[in-house]
Amino acid sequence: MKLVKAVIKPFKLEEVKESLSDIGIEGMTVTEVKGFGRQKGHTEIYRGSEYTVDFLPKVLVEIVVDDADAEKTTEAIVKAAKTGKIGDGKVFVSSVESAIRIRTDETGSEAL
Amino acid sequence: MKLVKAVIKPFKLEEVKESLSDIGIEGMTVTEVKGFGRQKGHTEIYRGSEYTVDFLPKVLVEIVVDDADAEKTTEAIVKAAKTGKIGDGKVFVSSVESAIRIRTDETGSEAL
Amino acid sequence: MKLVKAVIKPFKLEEVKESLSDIGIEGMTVTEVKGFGRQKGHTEIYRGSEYTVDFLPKVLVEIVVDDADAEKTTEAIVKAAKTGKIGDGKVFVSSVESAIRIRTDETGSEAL
Amino acid sequence: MKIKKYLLALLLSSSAFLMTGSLNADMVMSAEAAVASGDELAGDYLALLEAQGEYAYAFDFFTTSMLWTVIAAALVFLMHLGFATLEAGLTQSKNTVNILFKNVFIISIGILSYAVIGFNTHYPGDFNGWVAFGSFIGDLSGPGMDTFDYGGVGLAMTAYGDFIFQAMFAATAATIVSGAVAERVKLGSFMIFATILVAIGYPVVGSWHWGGGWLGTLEGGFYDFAGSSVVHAFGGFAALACVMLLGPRAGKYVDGKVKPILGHSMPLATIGVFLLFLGWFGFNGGSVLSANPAGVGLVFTTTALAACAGAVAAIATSWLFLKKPDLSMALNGILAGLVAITAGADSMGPLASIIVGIIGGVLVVFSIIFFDTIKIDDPVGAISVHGVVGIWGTLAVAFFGGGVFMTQLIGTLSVSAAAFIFSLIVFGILKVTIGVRVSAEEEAEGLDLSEHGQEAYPDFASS
Amino acid sequence: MKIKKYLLALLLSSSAFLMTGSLNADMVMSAEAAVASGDELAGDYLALLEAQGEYAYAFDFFTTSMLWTVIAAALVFLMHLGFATLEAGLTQSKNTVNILFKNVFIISIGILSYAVIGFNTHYPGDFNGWVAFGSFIGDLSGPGMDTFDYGGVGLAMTAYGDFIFQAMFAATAATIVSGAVAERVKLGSFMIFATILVAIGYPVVGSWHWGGGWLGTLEGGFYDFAGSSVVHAFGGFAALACVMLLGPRAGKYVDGKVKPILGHSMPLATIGVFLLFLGWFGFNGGSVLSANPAGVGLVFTTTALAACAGAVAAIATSWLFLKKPDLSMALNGILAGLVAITAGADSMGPLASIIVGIIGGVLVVFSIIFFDTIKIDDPVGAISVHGVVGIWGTLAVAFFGGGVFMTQLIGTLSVSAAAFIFSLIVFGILKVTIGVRVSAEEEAEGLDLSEHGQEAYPDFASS
Amino acid sequence: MKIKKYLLALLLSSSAFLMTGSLNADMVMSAEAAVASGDELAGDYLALLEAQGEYAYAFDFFTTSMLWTVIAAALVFLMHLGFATLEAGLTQSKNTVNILFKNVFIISIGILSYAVIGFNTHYPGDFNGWVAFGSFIGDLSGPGMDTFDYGGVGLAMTAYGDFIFQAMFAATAATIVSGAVAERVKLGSFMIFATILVAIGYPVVGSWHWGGGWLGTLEGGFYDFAGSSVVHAFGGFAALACVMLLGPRAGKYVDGKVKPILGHSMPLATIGVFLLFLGWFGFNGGSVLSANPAGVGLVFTTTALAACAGAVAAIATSWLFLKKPDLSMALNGILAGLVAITAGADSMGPLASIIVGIIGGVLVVFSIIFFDTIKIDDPVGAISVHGVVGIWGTLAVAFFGGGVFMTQLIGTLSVSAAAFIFSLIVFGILKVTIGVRVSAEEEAEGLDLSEHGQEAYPDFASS
Ligand SMILES: Nc1ncnc2c1ncn2[C@@H]1O[C@H](COP(=O)(O)OP(=O)(O)O)[C@@H](O)[C@H]1O
Ligand SMILES: Nc1ncnc2c1ncn2[C@@H]1O[C@H](COP(=O)(O)OP(=O)(O)O)[C@@H](O)[C@H]1O
Ligand SMILES: Nc1ncnc2c1ncn2[C@@H]1O[C@H](COP(=O)(O)OP(=O)(O)O)[C@@H](O)[C@H]1O
Repeated sequence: MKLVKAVIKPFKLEEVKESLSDIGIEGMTVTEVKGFGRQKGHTEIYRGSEYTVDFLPKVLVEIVVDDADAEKTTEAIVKAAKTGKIGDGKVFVSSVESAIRIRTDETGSEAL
Repeated sequence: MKLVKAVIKPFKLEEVKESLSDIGIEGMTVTEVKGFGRQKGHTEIYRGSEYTVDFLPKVLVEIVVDDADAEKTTEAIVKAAKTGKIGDGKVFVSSVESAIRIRTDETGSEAL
Repeated sequence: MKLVKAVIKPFKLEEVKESLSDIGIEGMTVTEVKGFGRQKGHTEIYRGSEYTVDFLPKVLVEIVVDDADAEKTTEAIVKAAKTGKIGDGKVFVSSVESAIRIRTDETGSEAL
Repeated sequence: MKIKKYLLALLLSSSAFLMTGSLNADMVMSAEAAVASGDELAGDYLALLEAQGEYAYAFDFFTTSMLWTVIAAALVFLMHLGFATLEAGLTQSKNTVNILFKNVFIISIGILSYAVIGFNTHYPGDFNGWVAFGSFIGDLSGPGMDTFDYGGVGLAMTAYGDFIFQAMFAATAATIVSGAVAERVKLGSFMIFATILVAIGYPVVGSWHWGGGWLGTLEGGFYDFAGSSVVHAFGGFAALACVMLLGPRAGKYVDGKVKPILGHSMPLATIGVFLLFLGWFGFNGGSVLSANPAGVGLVFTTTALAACAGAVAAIATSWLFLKKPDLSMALNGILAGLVAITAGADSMGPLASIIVGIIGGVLVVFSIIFFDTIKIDDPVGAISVHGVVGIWGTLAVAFFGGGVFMTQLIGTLSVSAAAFIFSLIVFGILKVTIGVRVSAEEEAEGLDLSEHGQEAYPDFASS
Repeated sequence: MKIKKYLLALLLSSSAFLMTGSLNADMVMSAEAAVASGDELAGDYLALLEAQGEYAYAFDFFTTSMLWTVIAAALVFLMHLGFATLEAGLTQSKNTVNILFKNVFIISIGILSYAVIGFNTHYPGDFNGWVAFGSFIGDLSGPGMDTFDYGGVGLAMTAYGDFIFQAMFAATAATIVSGAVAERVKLGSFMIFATILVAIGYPVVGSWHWGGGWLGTLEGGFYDFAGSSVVHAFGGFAALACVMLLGPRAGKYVDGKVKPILGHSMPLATIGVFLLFLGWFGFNGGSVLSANPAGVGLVFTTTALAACAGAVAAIATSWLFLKKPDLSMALNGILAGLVAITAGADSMGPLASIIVGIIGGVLVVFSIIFFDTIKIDDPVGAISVHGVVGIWGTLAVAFFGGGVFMTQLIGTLSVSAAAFIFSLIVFGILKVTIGVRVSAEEEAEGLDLSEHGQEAYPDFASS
Repeated sequence: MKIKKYLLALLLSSSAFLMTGSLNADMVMSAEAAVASGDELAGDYLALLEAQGEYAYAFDFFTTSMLWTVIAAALVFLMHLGFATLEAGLTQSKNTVNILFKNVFIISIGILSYAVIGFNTHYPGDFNGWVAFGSFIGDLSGPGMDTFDYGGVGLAMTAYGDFIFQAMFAATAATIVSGAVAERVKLGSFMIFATILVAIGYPVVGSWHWGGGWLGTLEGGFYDFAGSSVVHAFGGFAALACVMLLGPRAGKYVDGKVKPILGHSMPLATIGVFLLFLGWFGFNGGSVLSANPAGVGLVFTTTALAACAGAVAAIATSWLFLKKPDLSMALNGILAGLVAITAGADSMGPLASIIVGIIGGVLVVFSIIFFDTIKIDDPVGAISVHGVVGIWGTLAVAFFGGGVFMTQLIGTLSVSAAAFIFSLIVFGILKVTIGVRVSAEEEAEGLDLSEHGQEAYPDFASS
């Protein structure tokens, strides 16, 4: 199994979720995060002092899928999350060794 | 070493933590997340419009353990987090290559 | 590529970020988390009842880097985050198989 | 001699005074002449005075007093926001919508039911001293209701003023209960209970004191100025009965140990307490029932001093005994000082009010700890703050305010017992019929989702 | 006979009365003698009375009434905090700074522009009944402006009192619009629009009713006590025009379905509604324009009963039709009850006010649903609460408060249409010139970052 | 002639007037006869009047004025909630419990210590013009304290009214400091400092102006209506001394650059400023010290206009010079306008108040920037808002309100210097003894955990 971790712009969450539903992904876990990246340099002023807002609000979507589904999952995310503007985010894929559904003790693909 | 990632119901955190303490797990990192899964379909009304609350509050527990402890850790979580109702969550296990305790520079199992 | 996950004390974020910038790390994702570890045992009283605050505020920093950069990344974090006091946190390293930059579809090291 | 009489008439009159029939005709005639001769403003003003009938002499005092009454009513209204935010702050965020909803409902049904039955039950006409159910208020305007003779100096307001000020008080009893049963009570059952409590329980018991009931016949007369007993202890002991029937929140008492369930927002809780403090100036100050400067000044001072003394005492107590300067205890200390002074705010001086507040502030800390040891789970400390300290405040009148101890004791215990038994019966019936507690699952998930399908802070939860 | 005259003088005088020239000289002389003979306090007091000129007889009533006016102004001021928190609570956290900023700006520019042009446009001197632009208020003190003859019993306040009370009202219209256009309006354009609306639109239309304009010439006279039409419907229909020009928020109406965009903080929203309820006691109560006890008592009572009835009705309606006890609907129900009673708060009794509130509470639920079905996206329900229910409240006066139906109908529709057209033109011009809507990107990112470069809850966002 | 005398008596009497001994006996006798003949209400009312002794003639005015005093006191009380929420909002969430706790403590100890020593120090009897320590207030009721002769028209309130209104002011000085030293001050040390400041420093310096001290002997008399200097500049410069001794927060000034530490909740901050604005109507309005309609109307108007002008000016300034419409600057602009008008709110007209507000609003923006460049770290801008603008407001009286420039300058600088030196000494002693700053570690962890062991938003933090 693979863990697909996608950092996206918050307002794209809805589209990403739908795009994943469309390809049959039934589960995911979402976290509010702050992202630091190239999209930095946006200088603000607070009470007269300049500062750089390095950390921008992002959403982290984590999905565990069967190996076979990893690519189309990534594609679906990329398609839905793209605006073409800096700060669109990344998708990282890594390996997961096992999965269990707590409710039923099912394991492996069954658990997803 | 293994990273055990468990998505559980928020009110089960206390029990999961105790169950892990019982088997000697001394560290974990917890995040408030929103989960999307089979437990969906719970339709709500906000100001007259129906909508589906797809994302439900969950808690993500991350624990890095020695390879040998991965299974009992998973078991302890599953036991404590189970209600038998839909939405109980998942446990995912993956590999971790190295760990360092920042305070002491200890590495590997020592660092956990 | 490697995923470097560091749990640190919140007020160290700024220094860690700068220390990473110094070695040329251009991206990271940060999450507010609660940590449970040896730093526990700090007993509080709420409305007359004692309780242990097991979960302390921490910050989780996640950085995906080229294999070659993993070590210096870890070192930079450890150096910046260390106070020598209990609760300084951990750094975990694991493998990442692929990365895509959503905006450009670049993959691999290009995407970081 | 005739001159003397005229002068007496004018002497008593702050504005115009039509005392003797014979004088009447003349004067009004003259006035009408003046008005006819062109001074329109004088005519309008005279019309206002004439509407006061023979009580025109007190018109200005009456106007000022009535103004204070409605402003005080507005301040007491604000206490309901104080209760709502305090309760929300001291509980978990998964129950916040439920708590806010309950508080919106309580103030709404409280005022409505007070109009429908409460007011005339609270202040019954023909009265045996124990119970007399009233009816809808109807039209409270007209002669004798809009003028000084509605209540004279002792109740210097119109009937509508009287109604709205008392209506704001009425819902308080249910609000107190709301805090104690928070995080596990079934919404529907609570709504029924709250309605019965404010529509019937509160006014019936209140009539024993304020409606001219039997408490006034005790030696020296039961003294409870603004309601340490008939509002606060009443609410506190109603809450105790409900909590006993309801049981503690899941996870509060585990293996013989108390596990605190922390509130989710100290700013909300603090906002709540400051608003309650502010509102109490209306609660106590308005209970002077006129704008009598001596009374209002004293009551504001004793109220503020007792609240501040309660806070400092609770801070000191929690720091000494609990090792930490506990904000939630400081907040409860303010409330304890306020509840404590409520019975005697008009009958003691600064020093006494400080002592009464200090004792209230110490008491509340130990009371909260005590109730936890006997497993009475009260998320906001309502039973201690309003119940226990309410009794203390009532008794304090015997020590510092000239009350008779036995009378005060009998009075406060009767009121508390009545609230307790009434609630035990009503909430008990609800318990055996439709149930009073949500399921363990709903409690775990939170009442916001299970009862309302809404989150309090849903920012990214929608789809 | 001379004695009679003297007595009449004193009869009309609540304090001192210097009616006839011949009397004057004598009395003042005598008073001066008394003062000279040492009673300084009496002298100071007499000076106050003398400053009232021939209206000294009404000084105490005038003083109390004026006090009520400024307190009521303070309460109406608080409504702006209510609007700010309600609007912030019912929208997403990424737009919170923007919403708070808009509300700070509106109250500030609202009061300033009311001083610069609004007040004298609202209450014009020489007037054709339709439009008469005013100028800066200048110095409003001095004879005839600080005394009872400024407005007599019907406007018992000084000119400054009149100004400040009305100024607090003025900004309301723009605040109502603010809620409806939230989360996508361009800050600069909104600021321009809001300024023009409160400086010109509101006072011109308001003058038709309160400034002695043409609405008073309709049969029976248009009746709108505190402004269900001239404040609330005005704001509501201005909002409708703006929303139509602006379009819905991205993602609200997708594939023919309504997708709710949830607010981010129900506690903030609830605080807002309680503060609005509180402030409304000043809004309606202060509109009695004196401290007349009969009027103030009635208005407080009807206002509170309608609000509570609105809440209970909205709760019942949402529970029955939408299956859940919806907090946001309960909150809107309170506001609907308040808006509904505003036109007739002084002219109906308790029962009627309850009925008016109930209908308002039911209406607002269906109205909100209706506007969503026609894709009018109003994040806080302002068009329904203020616009639709404002019309209902105005018409209700015909049913329960003695108004003439056709007059009420013409009045409320004229005001609503005027607000709509005025806004359509002004906001329309802004749309085709500098634009009224932020870019899709800015909307997605949130106005806080794009317009202000600030987050509302930035805790760890800085570097 | 006898008639004339009677008439004068009645002329001066708004209600009843018992001027000359000879008249007294007769009239009271007659009145008693009337009461005996059955009119109970008249009797009660007459008793009230009689309690006023020879000042019965002013009873109604006195009653209204006293009512305004206590309501104003309640409004000033609310300012403390405003300060608490503003300060909490503009700082990090890890210090929120600490900030709320400090504010609860300050208001509590402030009112208590004002009773114990402050009031009689502030308004000393036998006085050398510089210092005279007072004692506990004791019982402030009885003849001469509950009646018009307590202060006449110029202080139309009872002694309790005077006390409670001034007590609410007293704590303000410490609250101002609280904001400036937030996020790193040691709780215990701050509590000691705050107590000494409000118990001794504030009333002693205040007595120079309001207690009949030396500032009144300057040419033309120092003019500071409601305390731009003796409250605000006093607090602001006390804050400056403390901040200098305390040093900046860790991470604020790094490598010669200013790194802003963002507040954690703009809604809380905004709520705070609106509540302060509201409370200022009591602060300035109540400082009229009677309900004199002319005075109250003017003060409400100038206060509101200056606040609004300050907001608009700060918005414009920050937009022009800082490129963004900065909410926090808009909020500070409101406060600057309010502080600026405080010295002359009763002595200038609308236009002047707008100018005074605008200058305050511009000034505060540059002042905040200035203090940051010299590394004075003031998280909420208290030194600029209260200190710098407090001086401006005091000087403005010379330009627009008829004050003498040199007198105003000497007065405001003396007060500011006194506050600064007093604080430098007291806080300095604390620094070298028990220390005034938490450890670097505690600061990093946050004061909530290190000082209180409590989190402000602990929702899932417990175990
Ligand atoms: N190396 C990285 N490791 C982890 N997260 C990263 C990394 N680089 C970027 N991110 C995340 O992706 C987000 C977008 O990256 P950024 O460089 O700003 O723009 P883009 O995605 O267009 O290249 C960042 O805000 C951050 O959350
Ligand atoms: N494929 C997945 N990847 C990541 N998280 C998942 C996945 N499937 C489910 N989850 C998480 O587990 C939670 C519970 O899953 P759900 O399907 O609702 O019920 P159950 O655990 O009973 O099967 C979800 O809310 C989500 O947070
Ligand atoms: N085994 C673990 N798995 C995941 N996170 C851990 C683990 N152990 C510790 N942590 C995280 O590291 C933080 C610091 O650990 P702790 O044991 O308190 O101190 P130290 O880092 O000094 O050993 C914890 O609060 C927790 O968030």
